[in-house]
Amino acid sequence: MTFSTEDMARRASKEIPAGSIVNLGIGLPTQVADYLPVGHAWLHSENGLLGTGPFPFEGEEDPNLINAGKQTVTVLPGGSTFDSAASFGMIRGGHVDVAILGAMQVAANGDIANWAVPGGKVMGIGGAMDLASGCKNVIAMMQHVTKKNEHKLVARCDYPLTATRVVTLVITDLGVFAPTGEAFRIVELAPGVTREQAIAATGAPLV
Amino acid sequence: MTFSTEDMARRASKEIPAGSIVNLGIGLPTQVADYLPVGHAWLHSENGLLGTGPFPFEGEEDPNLINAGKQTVTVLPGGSTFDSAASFGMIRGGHVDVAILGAMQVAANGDIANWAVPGGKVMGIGGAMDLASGCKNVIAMMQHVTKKNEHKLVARCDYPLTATRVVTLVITDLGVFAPTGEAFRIVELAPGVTREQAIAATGAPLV
Amino acid sequence: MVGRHANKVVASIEEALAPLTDGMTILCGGFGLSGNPEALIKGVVARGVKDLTLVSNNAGNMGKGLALWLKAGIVKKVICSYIGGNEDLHTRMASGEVKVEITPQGTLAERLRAAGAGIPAFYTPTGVGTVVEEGKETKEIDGRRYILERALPGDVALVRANRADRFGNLRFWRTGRNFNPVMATAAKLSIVECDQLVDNGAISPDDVHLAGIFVHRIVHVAEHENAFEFRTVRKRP
Amino acid sequence: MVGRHANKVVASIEEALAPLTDGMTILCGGFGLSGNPEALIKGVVARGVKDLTLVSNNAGNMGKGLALWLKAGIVKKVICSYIGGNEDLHTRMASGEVKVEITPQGTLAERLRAAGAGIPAFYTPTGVGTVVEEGKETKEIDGRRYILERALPGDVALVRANRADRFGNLRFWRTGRNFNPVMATAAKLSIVECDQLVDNGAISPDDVHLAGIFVHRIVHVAEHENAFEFRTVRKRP
Repeated sequence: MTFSTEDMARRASKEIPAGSIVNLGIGLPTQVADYLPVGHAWLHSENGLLGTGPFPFEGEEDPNLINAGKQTVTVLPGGSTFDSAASFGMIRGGHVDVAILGAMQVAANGDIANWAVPGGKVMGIGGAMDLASGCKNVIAMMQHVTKKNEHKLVARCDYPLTATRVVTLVITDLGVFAPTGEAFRIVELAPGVTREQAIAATGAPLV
Repeated sequence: MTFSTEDMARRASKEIPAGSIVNLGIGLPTQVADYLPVGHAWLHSENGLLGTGPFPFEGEEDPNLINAGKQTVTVLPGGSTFDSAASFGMIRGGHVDVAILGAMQVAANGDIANWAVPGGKVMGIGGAMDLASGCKNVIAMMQHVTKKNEHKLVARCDYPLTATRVVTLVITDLGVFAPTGEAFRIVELAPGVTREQAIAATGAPLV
Repeated sequence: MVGRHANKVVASIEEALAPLTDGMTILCGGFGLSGNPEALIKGVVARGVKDLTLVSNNAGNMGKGLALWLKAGIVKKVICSYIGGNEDLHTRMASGEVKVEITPQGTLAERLRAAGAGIPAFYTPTGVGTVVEEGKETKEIDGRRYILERALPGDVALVRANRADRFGNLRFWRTGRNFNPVMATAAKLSIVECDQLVDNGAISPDDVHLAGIFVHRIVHVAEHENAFEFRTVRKRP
Repeated sequence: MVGRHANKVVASIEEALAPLTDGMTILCGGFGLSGNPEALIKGVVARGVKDLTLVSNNAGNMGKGLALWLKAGIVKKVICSYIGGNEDLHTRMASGEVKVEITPQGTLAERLRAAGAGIPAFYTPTGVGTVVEEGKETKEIDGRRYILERALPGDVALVRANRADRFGNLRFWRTGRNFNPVMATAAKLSIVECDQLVDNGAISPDDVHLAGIFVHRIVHVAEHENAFEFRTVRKRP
């Protein structure tokens, strides 16, 4: 047994304090919103929206009301819109409390790589670097190993970096882990996952 | 005969193209507005107003609608309000076409001193330096000499500078003069003012 | 002597785009396909200019928006933050036809904002320790390292607004705002395509999102495709 | 675990100002006596803190506004752009009781904006060749010299808004906006005094001047003096 992506999203939602400002990265992290109680936190979309609401009802989609993943969304009462410079001012200025980001690699020192595969197609940086270096608390969500069974929790990233020494917590299908500098500390293992399994799947010391 | 302050303001108004953005400094330059046809130009007040209108009718004064001189004003149709950072972004970014500023000294190289008297009470800088260094066309308005008959059009300013090499035109009670680098060029003399009078009253070559 | 802030409303896209010339740097508002100046984008292709440097967050997608410029072969360089599934850009980048400079999205926005606000360069923490830092000056300030980034000015900005008055005061709708305001501030000439054109005074001074000081030409375009990238919905309860 | 964005509305000025301590740097909105957080300014004197560094464009005038702090002797340093006829500041500056740092108004606004936006330093043309340049780094960029200016962050911001919702989204009225938004962005803790308090949703998302992300405490104060400095009028025709 490991965490499903739903389990991971539910687990990640527990890291979001009530009354905080949260940016959920494109893809898996976006699902975290499904597990947040109504009114619990304020979701920030870096394209210029604070107070992002759920997807619109069919027929109410507005092409000029989207999140950073270009999905149609809604805006909650108390929400606000602003331009890109203001939006990234919020991020860079440390006003966003938590960012939950997808990742390709996370190192024991908190480095994160999540925007490019060496030798792969360049997809661009988008808001990844701003979010990773600007937010007060950066949580990474990813599968523990690649499809080819390569480590993704590593001693040192060899993928192009997004930001250095920023990740506070990694949530994977095997559990929850905290970078400590030289190692990852086991915060929690998924039900049925043994310490040995986790150690074998991790490319850095696990304590 | 020399230009009265009204003459100076009227003369300065001729330097403002139709359809331009203008910032009028506190004091004498503010009077220039009285000689601009309705709708001729857009007046910018650096405290956060574009489209500044005339003083309000009695009883309609709004303490939260003032110009940079803290005088109650109105806002014209098409006017807008904004914060101080945005306002000075307009100035510093070169979006204000003309600034008309009071001055203590202007040098032949275009240097301007208008914020402090050596040894005098420090009144502060306010928006003077931003306006003088940011606006595309800086026009100085002042009496040609001090009350003690000291030169104000000088070879080199000895008052604390506001900005360097920015003034394009000086309008005084004796006429209109353009800094050329080493000298002032006579653009126009006030009615009855002789070339000799102007030369005597000017602390730099007059050509 | 007439300044740039008289008679801004023009009758056609053609007239609005008349000042464009080959080799210009064009700043274009929009995030993905949202908030795009669609008619101006199409009009630039019809205008027949080439060798453009395009600054935009995405440079189009799904063959739409600025992808038209890539298809038409009128772009020599793109400065953007994200490519994603934009195949028109991927193929032209791979072939070397188009040079691509990728910058973090916040740095792109701030460089444009700086250009508009007369700030020639600024320090930022974004990209420190990454490839973004390569070839740039860095400085340690209060114990943290920062990168010096330069302002990014343009010749022309293409902007989409929801509502404009005749002076060019603009309002945007929801996240259609995105890069549009900063693009307008950063260009020598800003051309606005608006859904609604109203008289001066119809927008209250406190309700202006971008002041007309940053706008030079206005063209009214009532109809837009307003393409969706991901039309995500939920069921009615 | 509760974040800073829940339950922001407090019942009194006293409660709003409870976190203040001696020696703090306080950023205060307002331009002259316009757009001042009048009740918070008075409340700080009653709060009994001292040795404050005050950042404000004017530091009061005519014995009003922030002049109260000067009279009370709770300010050790003022960072401002303009003194003018503010005799309370002139006398305390002359006596050495208060240290005054004067900065150009646009540089003051930009330093605050930078602090709020995570920009530690920026280059500006303002003040080049003047006393403002003294002791500062300069750099030539594209043939023009610029001064490096530092961000100016604060511990607490005191802000006056016309309207606030319960999350802290703010609207300002006319030129009462001035420095209020940038002050709010630049402080660790932003306290807002609003003329009107409304429910979330009462301000449309596109009509928010400053998003609630920058606001931490809100107190509703219906009555203000709203002092005039120069009440200039014209005759009715």
